[in-house]
Amino acid sequence: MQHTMLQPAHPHGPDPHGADPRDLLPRDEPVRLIDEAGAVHADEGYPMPSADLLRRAYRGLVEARRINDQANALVRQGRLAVYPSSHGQEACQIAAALVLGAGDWLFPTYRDSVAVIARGVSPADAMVLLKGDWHSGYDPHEHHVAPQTTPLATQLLHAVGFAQAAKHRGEDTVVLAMCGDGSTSEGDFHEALNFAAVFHLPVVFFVQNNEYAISVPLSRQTAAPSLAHKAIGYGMPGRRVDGNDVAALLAVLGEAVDRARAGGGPALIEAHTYRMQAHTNADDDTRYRERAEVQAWAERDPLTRLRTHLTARGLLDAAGEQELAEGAETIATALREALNADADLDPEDLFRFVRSTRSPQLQEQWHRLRDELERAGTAVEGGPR
Amino acid sequence: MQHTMLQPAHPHGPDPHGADPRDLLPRDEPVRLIDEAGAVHADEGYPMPSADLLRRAYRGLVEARRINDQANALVRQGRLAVYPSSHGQEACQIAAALVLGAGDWLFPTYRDSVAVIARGVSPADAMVLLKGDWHSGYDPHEHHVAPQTTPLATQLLHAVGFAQAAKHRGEDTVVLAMCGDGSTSEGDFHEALNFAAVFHLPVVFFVQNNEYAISVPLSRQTAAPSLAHKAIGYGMPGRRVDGNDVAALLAVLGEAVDRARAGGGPALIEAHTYRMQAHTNADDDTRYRERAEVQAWAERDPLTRLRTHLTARGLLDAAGEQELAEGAETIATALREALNADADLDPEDLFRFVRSTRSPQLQEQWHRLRDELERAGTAVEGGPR
Amino acid sequence: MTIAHDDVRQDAGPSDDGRPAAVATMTMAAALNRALADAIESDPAVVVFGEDVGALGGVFRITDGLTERFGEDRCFDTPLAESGIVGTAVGMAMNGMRPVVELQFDAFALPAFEQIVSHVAKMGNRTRGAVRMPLVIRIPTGGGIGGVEHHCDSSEAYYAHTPGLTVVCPSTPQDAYSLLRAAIASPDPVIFLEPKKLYWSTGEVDTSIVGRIGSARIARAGTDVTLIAYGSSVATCLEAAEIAASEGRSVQVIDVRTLTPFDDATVTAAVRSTGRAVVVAEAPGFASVASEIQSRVFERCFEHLEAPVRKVTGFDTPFAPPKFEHWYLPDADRVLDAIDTLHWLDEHGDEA
Amino acid sequence: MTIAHDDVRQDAGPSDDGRPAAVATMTMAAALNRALADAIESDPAVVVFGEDVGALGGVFRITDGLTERFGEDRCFDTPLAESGIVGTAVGMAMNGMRPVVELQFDAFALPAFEQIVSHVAKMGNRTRGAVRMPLVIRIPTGGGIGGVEHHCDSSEAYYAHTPGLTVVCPSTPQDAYSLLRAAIASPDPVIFLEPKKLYWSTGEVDTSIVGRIGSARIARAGTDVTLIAYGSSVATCLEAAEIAASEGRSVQVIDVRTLTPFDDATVTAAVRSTGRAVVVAEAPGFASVASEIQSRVFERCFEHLEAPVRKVTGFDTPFAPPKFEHWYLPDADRVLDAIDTLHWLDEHGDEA
Ligand SMILES: Cc1ncc(C[n+]2csc(CCOP(=O)(O)OP(=O)(O)O)c2C)c(N)n1
Ligand SMILES: Cc1ncc(C[n+]2csc(CCOP(=O)(O)OP(=O)(O)O)c2C)c(N)n1
Ligand SMILES: [Mg+2]
Ligand SMILES: [Mg+2]
Repeated sequence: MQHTMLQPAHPHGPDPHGADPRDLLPRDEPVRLIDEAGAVHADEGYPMPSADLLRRAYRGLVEARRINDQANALVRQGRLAVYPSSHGQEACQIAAALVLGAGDWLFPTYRDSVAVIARGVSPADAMVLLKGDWHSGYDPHEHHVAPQTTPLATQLLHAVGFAQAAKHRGEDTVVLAMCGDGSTSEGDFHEALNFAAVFHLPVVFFVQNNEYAISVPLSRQTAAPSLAHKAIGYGMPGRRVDGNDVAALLAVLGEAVDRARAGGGPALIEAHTYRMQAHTNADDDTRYRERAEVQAWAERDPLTRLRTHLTARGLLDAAGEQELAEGAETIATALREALNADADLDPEDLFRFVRSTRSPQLQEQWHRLRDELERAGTAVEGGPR
Repeated sequence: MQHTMLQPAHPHGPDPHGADPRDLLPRDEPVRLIDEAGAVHADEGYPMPSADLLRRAYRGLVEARRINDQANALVRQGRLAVYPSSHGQEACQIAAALVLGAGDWLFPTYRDSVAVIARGVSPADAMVLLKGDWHSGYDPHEHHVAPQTTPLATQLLHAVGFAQAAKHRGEDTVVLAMCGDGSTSEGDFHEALNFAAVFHLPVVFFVQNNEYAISVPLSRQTAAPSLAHKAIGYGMPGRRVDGNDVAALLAVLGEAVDRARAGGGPALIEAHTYRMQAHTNADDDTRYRERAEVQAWAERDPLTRLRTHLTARGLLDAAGEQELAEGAETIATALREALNADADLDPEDLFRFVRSTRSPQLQEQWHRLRDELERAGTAVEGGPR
Repeated sequence: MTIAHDDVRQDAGPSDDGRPAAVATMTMAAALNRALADAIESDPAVVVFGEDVGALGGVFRITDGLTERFGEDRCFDTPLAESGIVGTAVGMAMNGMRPVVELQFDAFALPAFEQIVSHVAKMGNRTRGAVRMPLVIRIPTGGGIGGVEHHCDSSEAYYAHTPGLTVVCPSTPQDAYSLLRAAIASPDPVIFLEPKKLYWSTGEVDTSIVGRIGSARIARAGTDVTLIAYGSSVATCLEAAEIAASEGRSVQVIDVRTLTPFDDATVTAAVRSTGRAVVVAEAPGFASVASEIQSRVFERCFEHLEAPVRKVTGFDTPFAPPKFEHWYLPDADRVLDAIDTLHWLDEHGDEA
Repeated sequence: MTIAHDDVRQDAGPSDDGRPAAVATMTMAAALNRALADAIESDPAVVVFGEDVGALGGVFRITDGLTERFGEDRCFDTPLAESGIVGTAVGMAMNGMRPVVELQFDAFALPAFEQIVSHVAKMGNRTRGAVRMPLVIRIPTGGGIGGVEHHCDSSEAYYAHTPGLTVVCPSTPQDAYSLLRAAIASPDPVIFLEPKKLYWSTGEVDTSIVGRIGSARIARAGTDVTLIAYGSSVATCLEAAEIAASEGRSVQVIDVRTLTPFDDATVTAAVRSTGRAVVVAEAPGFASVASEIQSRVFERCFEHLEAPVRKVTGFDTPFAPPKFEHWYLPDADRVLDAIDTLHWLDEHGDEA
């Protein structure tokens, strides 16, 4: 009786049972395995990932950086309408892709093109949205990657529902759902974490805290000790990790994925990183942040750090570097070529996918457009414009 | 630099500064000052409210219970369309009203009619919504009480904005915003607490955790150790209190109000209580909860507990009881009489308040209705139906 | 009850009294409950969830007994968050399920509006058909039950205006059953609006009839004027038609049933045959589905119209408090008044 | 630029060149910025807030310099949560402020939809006028800028259908200035839709002119046919009118400016004078504001119409990807095609 009175009368999710709820709080310091100078920063809770995994991660980082640079160039050349670069956040992008198994799913945002590509989507397909040829350029089921989402935090709920369906069928899929620091302020963030916790689902919520939501600094998003402190309010563990240390990211995200797969429920991981470039090419970040701040973060570059570390450990040499650079260049060239070609666009596509069966109204509207184009002497197939 | 890396780069709200963020967590046990047998349960952090305040609270409880009973009877007699009773939660209702100063504001829900009345709104005016004569029956500015809100958690944001305006003008208004346990799952709950914390506003969020959201038990709302554990995720203190102990409620809510007024920012208070009756008269609670559970809570009745306590301390005798009962009966009689009278309803009211100036469209629609009523021979003034 | 020609009857074999075995008289609420149960039973991908749909059986008891019968796996309560309900339904639909969610009232569907407009409606188009959204959002709609604020709104215009959504609103137990089954079977997302006022109305239901989305129904034949309505307003129109008949006027009533895609063929043919039309709906009239129907009929039947098409709708005010509801809601008298304005000619061919 | 007769010019005294001192040529973006600054300056209750409106000056720079000039107290960034922005604005309006909030794009206003429909629109009515909602929600609207998904929608129908909201959509820098000032001064809540495509269009702005909500504007005189439009479609109509003129057809263009309350008087008189009308808008056509205007014109001008009222709108599809935009958006040719269908008679009185 006393018990019922003092605590909620009903058993809560399996997680905090018995255990001290304070274990759900993040540590005071983000987890880090390689320090800014490239040296090992040992951590009792998280073993250093294998040399092999680190080498794969490094390849990913090199390619990621090259893709970001290439996409920026394509914007300048007018081949992409817009590009939200993840320059500076590549460690997060690559770790997110590497910790997932083939059957797992990724739910990315507009900023996560590199993670999408690292999961197997071709760079050209990933850029269809940003080029303007369609709203999304890949089949989500092929690579287990949801469409990149723009309405902030909405994809977190899709990730939760996706995991719920998998659990319903007894599959061991883990879902990794990404969002930014600003997105944690949206109602959908709250509802997603809560649903995941109440239904004890295998979802890893991965917040890339890059200090800004467009121009708005983190201090305007939260007064909490950290974003990871939100986790306890849902009854899931919250963890903080150095977002420019790919080793730490692999360890912390990897543990959360393993735990989720083993039936341990969801987790919230906050990575401390920084968006080195403007929000998109349309943005002017000199309006809201000091160059000195950006410069300070340049010195913590995730590539440099891992390169130093691998080189020091003899896991990387100049020849290896050269080979990786060439591989990345091949990817960039393919992307450039793909985007320099104009897609063959068919105006009828506007009407094809709205419903699985075209309604009489849509058919009528298409016929009107078709007649219009025929009258104007435009080939109905469209072609580049 | 190291610092910028490991913690959010920007100063957070003034509250957690320096202090241990763990202080934002609630205690393991809810605060209680009077135990279920009516005996003092001393607490270092919270002094027992004065005898005078306890006596005022007891009067409030007696009146509250009588109003709940009367309203239920009026539903059975068809004079009220619906009544969401706060039977069992009267200690929360009365404490919420008593801790506020005259200049402070209350933002209540549909369940908080008793708190509204305790703030000075006449019972008949408070019941206008439930009677069906209009959507709200009092002028919010007269008693500093917002309209009772039905869309869950939405009023929490209004409370925050209200406080922000007061702070903007340098006024020392404190706002107390109420909601239920179920409402904590809504996105607006999250956004409200976050805005209040980021802008460091004088808002006390008061959750009456009565174990159910209609039929859905708390275990379906959260897997968190408690609802108050959500507070740290916003950087505000979370506190738990025995919701059937009006002394503890006065102490904990009172402290939060004082702290807010002194510039200490918002707080989240969770009261553990129980909804003794069905959600509303339209609900059938036998479908989702055991009678034994309800019975167990009947033994923790907030009135009985305070009565025992006051009697034991010699602060209440039979004569006093009698006087209070008579006072409550007077209120109930007035309510009954007010609701037995049919209001004079004017169909033109449908068009009067939609905009401050009636649009041509609304005027045209009113004229059509007026003509229709005239043709039908109905007095345009309407009258009871 | 008129059953539209194009609904497909699946042969269930005759019973003793000659009626198909699948026929029974029931309320619309029971028909909906039956449709949910039959869908759960026939397709393992169907899951029902929302607020209070489990033990309680829904605030209107539409999901009564489903959890008991099929288990928590197939019908369950969620946390109290509508965007969460719809947003997770989107994710489930992406992963092979057919979620059927209940949102308690029109006004309480609004927190989910972003998910509905930006994802439910657009996901199929966004992914060039690679990810369809076979989900149903059930919303008890409209007034006429004396409900307090936020419990009586009609929000079909918001959904009907949103490309990619199918919007259905039945007016009979048969259509409630058949169209809910069709909605659940549809590969596209359906907003399924259930007129609260009709929950306890009764009618025969043949569960072998599979509804067809996108087809209107001639609810009553008539030659002088066509009334076009859906949901609770169909009954209002039938009542008006009955009164008009007693005054010698032959009134045709069309039950639109599916708001989008709209059945222009049936409606246009009907109005062309009578030359006069009134559209009736409870929702506020401005930029409404009634306006859409009115403008479609005007445009498509212009040469056949003897008089302007009229509409009878709710006022452009928030829904009325319970005691004002009778002034607010369109009733048969108001429909008859509108019919009277349709430039009727007397026996001399002059306007009456 | 035509200035409607009923806008009120407050005398600001003539300047050297004889123009009122308050007149200058500027972009619509600058006019809006000026309106916000002037409102902040003239009324201490006015506060501007939203996402990125502070240091950045808004993603379209409409709030550029306001924080610098008036301080964080008067123009500030909020956490990233649209329901939070609108919900707190409701509370501020309850407590004596006049909040002017910016939501970045139509699609990102949707998370606030419940607050807008259930509170912003209804609070005044709910409280019998005791609590008014003098707040403005600014939303950059529409397409034509090659934006990706979620950045080009036109959602005016959702707001125009909601009783209690005023919906404004200017098409000139002058109206942008005058109507935004009027919206901020209004005791009622205003959804202020800013056509993104027109942000960089220029025109003369006389800041002494106070706009009047609820009045349409005759943007071009004409006698053969009336085009009715708002926002970015006004320019499309003016272009079509210009082409038509060169072909000998006199086209009148009405700029609706205020969607609700609607200026029936001006629109009805205009269409009666020409006998032919086309409504033009970017949003999908079904259950749209264009449908509403079409049905109103049909009903009010029935006896004067030489041909059915047509509408030219966006398709009933999600807004097109950037490379498809030119196929999606109504343009002058499409408007001219619609005009051509209006049963024109040749010199012998036969249909052309
Ligand atoms: C619901 C919604 N509101 C507003 C926007 C506009 N917007 C796009 S990105 C962005 C900032 C997001 O910040 P954050 O979540 O930190 O992600 P980041 O861009 O830093 O990766 C905003 C406000 C949006 N896309 N969706
Ligand atoms: C946004 C919204 N969704 C759903 C409802 C329907 N509804 C009314 S009360 C209620 C349960 C609320 O539970 P809780 O917050 O615990 O408050 P209590 O009724 O227990 O006081 C529900 C689901 C609503 N009013 N608003
Ligand atoms: Mg960010
Ligand atoms: Mg509750």
